[in-house]
Amino acid sequence: MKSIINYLKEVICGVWSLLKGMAVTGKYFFSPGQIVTQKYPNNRKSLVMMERFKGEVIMPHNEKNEHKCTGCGICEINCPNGSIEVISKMITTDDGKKKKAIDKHIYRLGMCTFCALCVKNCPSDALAFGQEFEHAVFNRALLIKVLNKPGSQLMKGVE
Amino acid sequence: MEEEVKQTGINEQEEYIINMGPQHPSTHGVLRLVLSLKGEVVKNVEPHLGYIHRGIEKMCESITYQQIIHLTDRMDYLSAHINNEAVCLNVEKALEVEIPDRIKIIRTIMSELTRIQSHQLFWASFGMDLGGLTCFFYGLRDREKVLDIFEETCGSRMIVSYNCPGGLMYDIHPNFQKRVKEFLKYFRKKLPEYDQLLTGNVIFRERTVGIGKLSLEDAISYGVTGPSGRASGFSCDVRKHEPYSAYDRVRFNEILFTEGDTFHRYFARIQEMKESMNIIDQLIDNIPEGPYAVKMKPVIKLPEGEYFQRVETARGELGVYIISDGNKNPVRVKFRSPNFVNLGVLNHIARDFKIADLVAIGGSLDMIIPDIDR
Amino acid sequence: MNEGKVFSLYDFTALTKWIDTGLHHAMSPFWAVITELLIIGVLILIFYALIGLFLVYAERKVCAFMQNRLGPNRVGPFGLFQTIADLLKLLFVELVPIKNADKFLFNLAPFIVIIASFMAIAAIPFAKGLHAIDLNIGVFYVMAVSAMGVIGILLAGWSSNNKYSLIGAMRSGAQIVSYELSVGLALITVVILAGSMQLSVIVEAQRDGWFIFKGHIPAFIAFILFLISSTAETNRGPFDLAEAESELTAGYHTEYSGIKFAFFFLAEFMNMFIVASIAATVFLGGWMPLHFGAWAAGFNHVMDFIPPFIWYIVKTFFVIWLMMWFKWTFPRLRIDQLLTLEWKYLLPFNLVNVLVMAFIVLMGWHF
Amino acid sequence: MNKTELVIFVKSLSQECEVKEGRQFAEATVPASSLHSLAVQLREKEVCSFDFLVSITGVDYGQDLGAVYHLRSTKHGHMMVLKVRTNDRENPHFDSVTDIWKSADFLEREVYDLLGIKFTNHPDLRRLFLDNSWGFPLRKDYVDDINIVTK
Repeated sequence: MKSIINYLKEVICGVWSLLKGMAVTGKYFFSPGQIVTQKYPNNRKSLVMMERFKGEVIMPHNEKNEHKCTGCGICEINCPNGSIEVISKMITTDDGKKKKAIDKHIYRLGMCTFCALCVKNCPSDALAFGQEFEHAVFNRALLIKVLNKPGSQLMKGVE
Repeated sequence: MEEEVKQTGINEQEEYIINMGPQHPSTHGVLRLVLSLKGEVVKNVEPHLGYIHRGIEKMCESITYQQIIHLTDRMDYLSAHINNEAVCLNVEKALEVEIPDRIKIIRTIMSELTRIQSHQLFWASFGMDLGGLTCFFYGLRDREKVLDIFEETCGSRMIVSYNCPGGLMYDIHPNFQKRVKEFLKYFRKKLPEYDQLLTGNVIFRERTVGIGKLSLEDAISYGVTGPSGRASGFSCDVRKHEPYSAYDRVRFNEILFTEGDTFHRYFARIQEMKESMNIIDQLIDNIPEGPYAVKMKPVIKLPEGEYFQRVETARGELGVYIISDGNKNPVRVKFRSPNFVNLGVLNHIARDFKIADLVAIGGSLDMIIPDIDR
Repeated sequence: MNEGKVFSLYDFTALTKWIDTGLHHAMSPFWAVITELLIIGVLILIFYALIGLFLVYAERKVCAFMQNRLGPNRVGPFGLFQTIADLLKLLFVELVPIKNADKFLFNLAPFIVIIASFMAIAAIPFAKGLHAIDLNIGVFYVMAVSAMGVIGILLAGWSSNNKYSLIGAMRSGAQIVSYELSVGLALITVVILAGSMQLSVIVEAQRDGWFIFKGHIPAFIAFILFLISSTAETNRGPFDLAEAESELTAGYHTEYSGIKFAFFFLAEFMNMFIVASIAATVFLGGWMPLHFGAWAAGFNHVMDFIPPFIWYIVKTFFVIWLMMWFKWTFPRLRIDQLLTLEWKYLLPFNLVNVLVMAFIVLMGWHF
Repeated sequence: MNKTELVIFVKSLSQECEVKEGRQFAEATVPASSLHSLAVQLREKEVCSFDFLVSITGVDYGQDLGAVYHLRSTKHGHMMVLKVRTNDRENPHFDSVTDIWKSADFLEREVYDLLGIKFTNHPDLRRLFLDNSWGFPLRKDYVDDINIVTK
């Protein structure tokens, strides 16, 4: 007799535990307000990334097309996987002195691991992280970017 | 070089051999298990690794200590922050740098958040392994809240790279404390649902209780650490035994069970989430003011010698062993990754159970394949 | 005979009679029967496709809502055309040829599965006078025919020359053989109450109250048991061991692609529909409106205005929703636990239940 | 036991090994021939009972190849390091400790795979990650012109 009672108890406890689980899913079924899906490409306009989001490395330019990069190459040394290459040239400044300046700051997005060492170690804060995250392209060569804009100059007062 | 390929029992005639993986839904990545079956019963499991081997240890030999950090993210990507911390602690210990309290406490909070999100994903994928797909979405839904906190402070969601030798990359975001408190409040409400949906469920219990038992002796001998080891009663919590960062100033329990079966490996993780929330509770209001990083030399050279540091990741004990010859690059870096060692026990505990149990056992070991292969 | 030419939504007998006599007037009896068969075949085919498409959509929406998601929402309003897009994809996708597969059996298997579910539909009464054939052993027929699908599953698993498939098929065989018992016994409980196996008679007997209310607790228990065992019989979660995607990748249909896979997929959903309509017919009164006793005459009258076909569909979809609810809540069982559940729990409960029901009917205690 | 006590204790176990106090742990360097016997004693002796093999690290010291064993006692909570070296680069081999610590199975296979150090009496010594045609990548003299890029 005791075994039968135990058997029935087992069944009832089992069914009860199943019902508890069903209560959870049932509750969510009837509360569509809790849906968390984001309709991604449609909400592009309202989508705000976090301010520190590491989307890609960029070189901010001001409105006069000036950047802060002196071409020192510290970012290149710090990059663990060689995604940055700084090509510098010698220029003559207005007062006749020869000076090293940046020719091309090449950034290979396809190799970047977003470790933030370049941005953190830049002595003149020339690099920053951009919020852009839709990087998909059909040609891998398009992922090699030149960060300094054509014709851009070193910002005054940055050494 | 001549190879000694030994013939194992796997190729005997009467056995039914199945390749589980490298592309299989329940191996969580590119793990390949060669099973020999007798009917549904698993007679032998032989893991074949290397599908995602990237040679991180070799790469570490040619880069600087700051640069190693971002590689450790890619080992166990679910405890990325804790992996970072292991290398940083080791380097700081070698250089004998005193770390301010603020950094220690922030690191501890971030580590525990990492642990929570890792266990959330474990819960999600374990439910999915057992066939309850809904768990997967609930787990990911709640994990998203932690990832948002990470994104706000570290800039990335999973592979955070937030530590650097001497401190942190940036200061915490002004919203950090508020967000963490919101999350704790939110998750305390959601955790009972996990229990209702899975822990108490009679089907789940039938599937897990008594399956894949690992005794204490075997757990120690096989070196199974983390929640999987603690479910067998192996007191292996590095946070308790060798407190690092701020673990010596918080009160928390080491979750220990003696059963050592699949259910208790699962349950240990559920309990650990609660403990982690308690730890964060104790620290979140007590972050002292101060710098977020100690000024370090731009080129770090460790003094000649050998350094070993253990930390407790979400899956077990991660050991970082650095041999330095005084240069800016290490001579040898070894990561004693918890998953790699835990995988060794799979054949021992999954033998003589059914395929469905193997999936459950494998799921309960919470394997992350990039951590096994490195 | 033409007096009853009132095509009402409430009684299809007149319509079907009218078509029948019209055809017999126009042609010889042989061709009349052939034409009727064709009409029925085409109608069922269309119905089958529509219901299949809708069920796939419904499953995805229901599970999405249970999982805090939106589900399909891109193709058409609320993603309504998603399944049509899926169907088109399945039609055009390449059929992957399998080396060393038993070609004939491999191609035959999906047809067996789908034909089995086709045949079962024939006996289901959708509304008064709206069924293909009213067999006097309707319950028996549906059970027998729907169990035939397992042959297709076994063939599929065997012939695809894949170890996962074979394990899946063998599991499915063991599963259906044992769960057929529970399904049968649960239905017999009601057959005792109704005193007939003819589905139309069973429905008619529920005019003044559905069996689930009329039959006291035994009928309710039988309903639950039927739900559980029929979910198992249709290979749906938590009993989807035959395809167990986390263990056997996709079980018996691992190697199938394109339209052949679509057949399995469709058959699974149609089996669910058939089982749900049997449950609705036998336990929930089929197309009968919700009636209480004579004390609620006004209410009963209002309920009569809702067409029987709507009643039938609503009840069926309610049962389907219950089955989806199971599937998206519970983890999967293991094969030995599945058999334990059947032999140790469902079968004893069923036997006792049949006994109690027989006793109740004998004593005349039912309403 | 603390570091100093361990050093004295290990010295008493084996005369051949060279024990010193490292920065963190007691470090014992043993000749390859007495590795297994010392390991058994470290595991079995009640006062030290090193029952948990934390890791085995294969190291290429340039000239020598070696293996470093990190041991821990779950009972006493102390750790020590066991080191073994060989200058045979062609056919380096040590005794396997799989019969003492089961976790050594995978750890030794990893060392064999990446450094080519063989472990005699290992039950199943095969390559773990790489296939048989690879060299041993963690050796300092390993060359790979395609996959290793130097600036």
